[in-house]
Amino acid sequence: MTLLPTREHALHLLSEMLRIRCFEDRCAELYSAGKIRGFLHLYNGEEGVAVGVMQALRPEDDIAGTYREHGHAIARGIPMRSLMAELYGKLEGCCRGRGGSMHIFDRERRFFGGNAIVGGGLPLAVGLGLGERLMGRDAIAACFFGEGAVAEGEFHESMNLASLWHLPVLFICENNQYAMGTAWSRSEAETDLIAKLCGYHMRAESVDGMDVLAVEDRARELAEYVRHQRMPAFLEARTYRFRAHSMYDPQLYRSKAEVEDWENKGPLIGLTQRLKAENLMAEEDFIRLQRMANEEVDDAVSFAEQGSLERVEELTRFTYAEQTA
Amino acid sequence: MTLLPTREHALHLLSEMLRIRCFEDRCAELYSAGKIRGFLHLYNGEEGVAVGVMQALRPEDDIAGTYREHGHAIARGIPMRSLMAELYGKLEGCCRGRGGSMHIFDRERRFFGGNAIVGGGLPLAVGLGLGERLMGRDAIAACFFGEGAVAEGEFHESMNLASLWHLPVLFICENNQYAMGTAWSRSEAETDLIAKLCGYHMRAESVDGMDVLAVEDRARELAEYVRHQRMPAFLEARTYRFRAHSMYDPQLYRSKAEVEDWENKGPLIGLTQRLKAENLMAEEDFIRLQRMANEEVDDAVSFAEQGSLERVEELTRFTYAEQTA
Amino acid sequence: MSALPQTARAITYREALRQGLRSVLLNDPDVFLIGEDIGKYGGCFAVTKGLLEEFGEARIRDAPLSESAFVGAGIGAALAGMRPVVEIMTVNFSLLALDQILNTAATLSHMSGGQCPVPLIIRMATGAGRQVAAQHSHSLEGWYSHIPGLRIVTPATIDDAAGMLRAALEFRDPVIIFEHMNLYNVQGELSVDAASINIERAAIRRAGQDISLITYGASLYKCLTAAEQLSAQGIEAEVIDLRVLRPLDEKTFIQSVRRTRRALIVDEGWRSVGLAAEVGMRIMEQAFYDLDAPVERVCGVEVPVPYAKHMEEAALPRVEQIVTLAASMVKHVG
Amino acid sequence: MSALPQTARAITYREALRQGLRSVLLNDPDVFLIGEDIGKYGGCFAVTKGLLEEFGEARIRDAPLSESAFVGAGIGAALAGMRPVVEIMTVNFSLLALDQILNTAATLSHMSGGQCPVPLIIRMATGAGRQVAAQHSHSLEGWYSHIPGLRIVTPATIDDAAGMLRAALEFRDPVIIFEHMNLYNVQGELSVDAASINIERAAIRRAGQDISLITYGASLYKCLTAAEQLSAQGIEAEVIDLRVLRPLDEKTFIQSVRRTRRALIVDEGWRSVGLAAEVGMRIMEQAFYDLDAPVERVCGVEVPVPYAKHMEEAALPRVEQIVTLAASMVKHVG
Ligand SMILES: Cc1ncc(C[n+]2csc(CCOP(=O)(O)OP(=O)(O)O)c2C)c(N)n1
Ligand SMILES: Cc1ncc(C[n+]2csc(CCOP(=O)(O)OP(=O)(O)O)c2C)c(N)n1
Ligand SMILES: [Mg+2]
Ligand SMILES: [Mg+2]
Repeated sequence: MTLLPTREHALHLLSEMLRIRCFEDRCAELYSAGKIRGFLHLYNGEEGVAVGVMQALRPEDDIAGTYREHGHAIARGIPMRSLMAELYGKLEGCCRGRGGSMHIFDRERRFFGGNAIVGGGLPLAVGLGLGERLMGRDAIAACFFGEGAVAEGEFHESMNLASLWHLPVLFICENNQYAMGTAWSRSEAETDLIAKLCGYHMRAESVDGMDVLAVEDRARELAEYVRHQRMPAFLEARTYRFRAHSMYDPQLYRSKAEVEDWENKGPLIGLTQRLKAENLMAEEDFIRLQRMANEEVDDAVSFAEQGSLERVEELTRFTYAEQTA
Repeated sequence: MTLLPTREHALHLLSEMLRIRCFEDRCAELYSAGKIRGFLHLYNGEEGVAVGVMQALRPEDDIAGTYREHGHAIARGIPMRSLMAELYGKLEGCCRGRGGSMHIFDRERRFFGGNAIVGGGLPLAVGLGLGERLMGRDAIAACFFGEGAVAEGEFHESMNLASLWHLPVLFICENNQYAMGTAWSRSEAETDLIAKLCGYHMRAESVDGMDVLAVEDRARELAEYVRHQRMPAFLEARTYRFRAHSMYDPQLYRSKAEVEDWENKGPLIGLTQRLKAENLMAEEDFIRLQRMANEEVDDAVSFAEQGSLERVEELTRFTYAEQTA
Repeated sequence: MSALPQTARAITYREALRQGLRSVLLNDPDVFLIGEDIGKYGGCFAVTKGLLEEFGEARIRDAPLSESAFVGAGIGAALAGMRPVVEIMTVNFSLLALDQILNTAATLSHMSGGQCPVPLIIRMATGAGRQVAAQHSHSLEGWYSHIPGLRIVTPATIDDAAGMLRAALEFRDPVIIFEHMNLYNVQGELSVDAASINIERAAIRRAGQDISLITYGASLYKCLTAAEQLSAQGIEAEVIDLRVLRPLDEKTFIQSVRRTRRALIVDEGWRSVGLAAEVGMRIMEQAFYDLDAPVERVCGVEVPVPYAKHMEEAALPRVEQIVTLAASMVKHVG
Repeated sequence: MSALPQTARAITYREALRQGLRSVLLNDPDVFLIGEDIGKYGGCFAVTKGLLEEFGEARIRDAPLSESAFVGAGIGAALAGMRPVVEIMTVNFSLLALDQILNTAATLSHMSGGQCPVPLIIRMATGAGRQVAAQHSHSLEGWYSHIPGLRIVTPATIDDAAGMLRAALEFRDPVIIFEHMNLYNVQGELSVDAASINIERAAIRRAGQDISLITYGASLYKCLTAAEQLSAQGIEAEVIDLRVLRPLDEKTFIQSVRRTRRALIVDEGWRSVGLAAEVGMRIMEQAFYDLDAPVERVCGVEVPVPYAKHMEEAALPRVEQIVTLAASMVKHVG
């Protein structure tokens, strides 16, 4: 079992996960209320992955996420206000309402999406790594993707290219065991993901994605390796999504019992129990963190509610870049 | 070393390889003479692969080749006349002159191309295997492709699908070490191809592609496995192309010495020497086979020369199928 | 969507598609389905719901995320003698399979001198209107109809949803069926025997003599609504549902335009180099001297479709736009 | 190809492209190249020959066969601040990268609210005429120009071959440069300073008052030859080289048509839903009342391009076709 960090850092991790959980739960409510529309994919259960990995990244590093990227965005430090406003389709949203839930961008924080094409972020991350290398910076690119992407050709091409070209990319596969309704074992002939990676001559390992401390530990080590060796590395985080794939999913493909089992192994429960067991946290600390998270989400919601709408005259703006080179 | 088969079979193998060699050498001449046009990729040096593998296939099996497929086509039994006429762009060609060198089809012999997209034949072969399985036949699909295709996403997707769905497909990778001018080691992070295959839970092995007997031996075993287990298998044939990639290639990427080295290990030389050493063949046998091959090519050329041209009024014909279902 | 009659025996477009699938599965043992989440999950738009239970895993094949391989698998299986029906969740993801679709499926028949037609059906969802943003909202069916060797169909009505698949299976060519996402929940009566549905002719969905509104897919309903509003202004629009984008049935719309002498094309796809341009150009070529006014088009605005509702609406053809433009065309010239 | 002047100081189109590449590599340290066999092999059409030796492996990057990944790598590197120039051997193989091109490169700038423009250049060979058959002969540049967010350019002259790359780098958008295979060996004089080349305007390559021949790419030379032959018949054709297919510079051709009152569009791409339809439709929309005859088009026949020489020729626009049609249009009316 990974050693506990300082109390302060442990509470930081817990707080980050709570922020994501609160945000996601509120999104679900807002979706039912018709405030958020389109496809919405929530991150409940997987908070440990984004939060753990993000500890290993620096402000100059680049990030590519998926359409289930609220967690990555929040852990990266994108303000909830700008995120929630985006989900509301408001001008104050990080993409001025053009992107929505699946397309969160924040150039300043080097957050390059939000990608609704499964696997689509992988070649992009390879390119970010290539760019960093060629620019002579020591930044790395971190790429989050679901295990569903592994069957796609773009996965294979990207692994090979990153390794062949010695690019500083940290690949994080969020293996939550389902791609929509398709269980991992029903999409892969070889279900040992690390064994698969042996085809790419790349450092690769698995970690319990429900244990934020373990994720942080492995991510730190691999990120350092990537940063200093200028070679890619691969981290499989074994995790589970607690909610439906999207808001339209009747979940015919898995049992309630299975979901409950995993809920009991959740990343929040796990860390909370350990901290309490080691007397690093009292119930009121937890309540305080939760309250703060809730307040932050409340604030984001009222910010979004009060936001304005982009003028429709601006519809075609940004189809082409405004500045020339 | 693989045991020698009967004299008759050994001479058959030799003869098949000679037929291909003669055909290819003639094609090179005809290209210089302007009789054949477009892109032309010759199979010299790799004859052992097509001939060896073809011994393991039955008439009801399906075949998918590449743009370097004259060898596959000849070994499969497509008449040289119809092949040469195709290269001449004549109506009597197997595709009525529409396909040319890179697109040889012969439905009767279940030869499904000829594919000028690197990797493009792989998904198709998976489908042929799927079709055979669903039709309840015990035919298998054989898919030839160059090692250059391994980096393509379609390779990865096809391997996984064939294995996951238990499809009767025999994959034959003709690893001639170069994809145009790109050496294998410059295109793959992991250069052990069989190690790569461990990602797909598929039976896989390598064979010396310059040894037609070894190729036949391994192909027979794997084809039986595929046929009876209804599972795919993978054969890497290590080989070398003696000629330039196509007729436009100045071969800046490899040395003359390297080519000569390989020429000395050629499939024709190897088998000839063994047969002579074991007194199974005299020089006049070889000369006779070579003469027969030459005569067959002569005949094909004069057939092609005398062929007719499709009427241009037929240009759009076959864009859509002539018969309805 | 009000233009479509709502009756007691109404079924949804989704159900009609499912009935179409069921009936070909029942009638032809060579038909089988491949697609992501069409089985256990029940289909991402629930079109295939229940089919796995009825027809089993061999015929309702859940595929891993690998669009290129499973479209290719459909091509190969078709060559081997089966009648595969492949579902790609949305047209956006079909770009991952375009090599197989264009370089192989559309090409093999001709390139092989007629030896290897590819009797493959591909179904995919298309279109915008559900705020699913740029990577899930493209309307590329017009773009696909550039490709020789393909047949492109766009069922807009309940009857077409139910019957076009069977009609497509009558051909031995690759046929792509584009289902507009916004139609799945539309209700209507299944009015004819699916056996009479063809995929060769356009349909006149409303007769009129003042202007031809030429459209297809979900935009049909916008045109029908616009036609009602125009009628209130005394303008009778003929509404043509192209139904088949390739090969295009130009006869139906050319004849209509010869009568009405004015044409307005409504196409959700991006404007430039889209289907509307082709329809307009055919009219130019074949009915130029019959025209009383230049042909016009109302198309999708040339942007990646944005998420925000008001912006998405602004990016798509609107009824009011159609009405205004059509009215001005009729009034402008004599 | 006779229409292009052959002079003592003539260079080939291929050399002009190489000069263009060299000069941007020399001027901008952020420019680098990715592509299959662009280095050691010297480029499949020898355009990049010698660049590896001059600029080294870091800037001339041979890529494995994985079009999607290395186009994506270009996108990412562009986002990180570099100026990648990616070569795809031919447009046919670009279909394997279309997801990255359409769903990512063309979309990111708008979808991110302007935060993430993608300053990426992609070069690819296009077109037929070398008997390389269906899977190597597509002309899809017109088709690509349907996609908002992309800039599509088609250098036809030596000057454009040399200068368009630099001009493309002035934008922060994805720009695709289509080089017609049949032009690589064409010779001509490099007549202007490459600095004056833009990628925003069409060019009038020959003035005339009787009809506008509107074209681009290799078909330009067919049109110029046709114009000479027409001139012998007393018909003076204006020849317009579109140069940029997206965003289309309609002003130049609309003004021309207003003067000549007749337009014939020549486009090697397939006819239906192609670029020629768009040009025709724009004329319909903006110059209908100026036309003395319907706009016509000579396009690629809608088949996968066949191998046999006579069949390939029959599938492509021919000078004689252009001459006949243009002459009949001029004589017919007016
Ligand atoms: C190329 C592509 N194909 C299909 C889809 C539809 N789709 C959206 S999410 C998804 C499942 C992806 O699963 P996974 O990668 O495991 O991520 P998770 O949703 O589990 O986080 C599918 C099939 C898509 N977005 N892109
Ligand atoms: C998708 C694609 N990309 C690029 C090419 C151009 N090309 C033709 S052959 C070839 C090399 C292929 O090498 P390999 O697969 O090893 O086969 P070999 O030629 O050695 O038999 C390339 C890059 C192509 N035909 N298809
Ligand atoms: Mg998953
Ligand atoms: Mg090779």
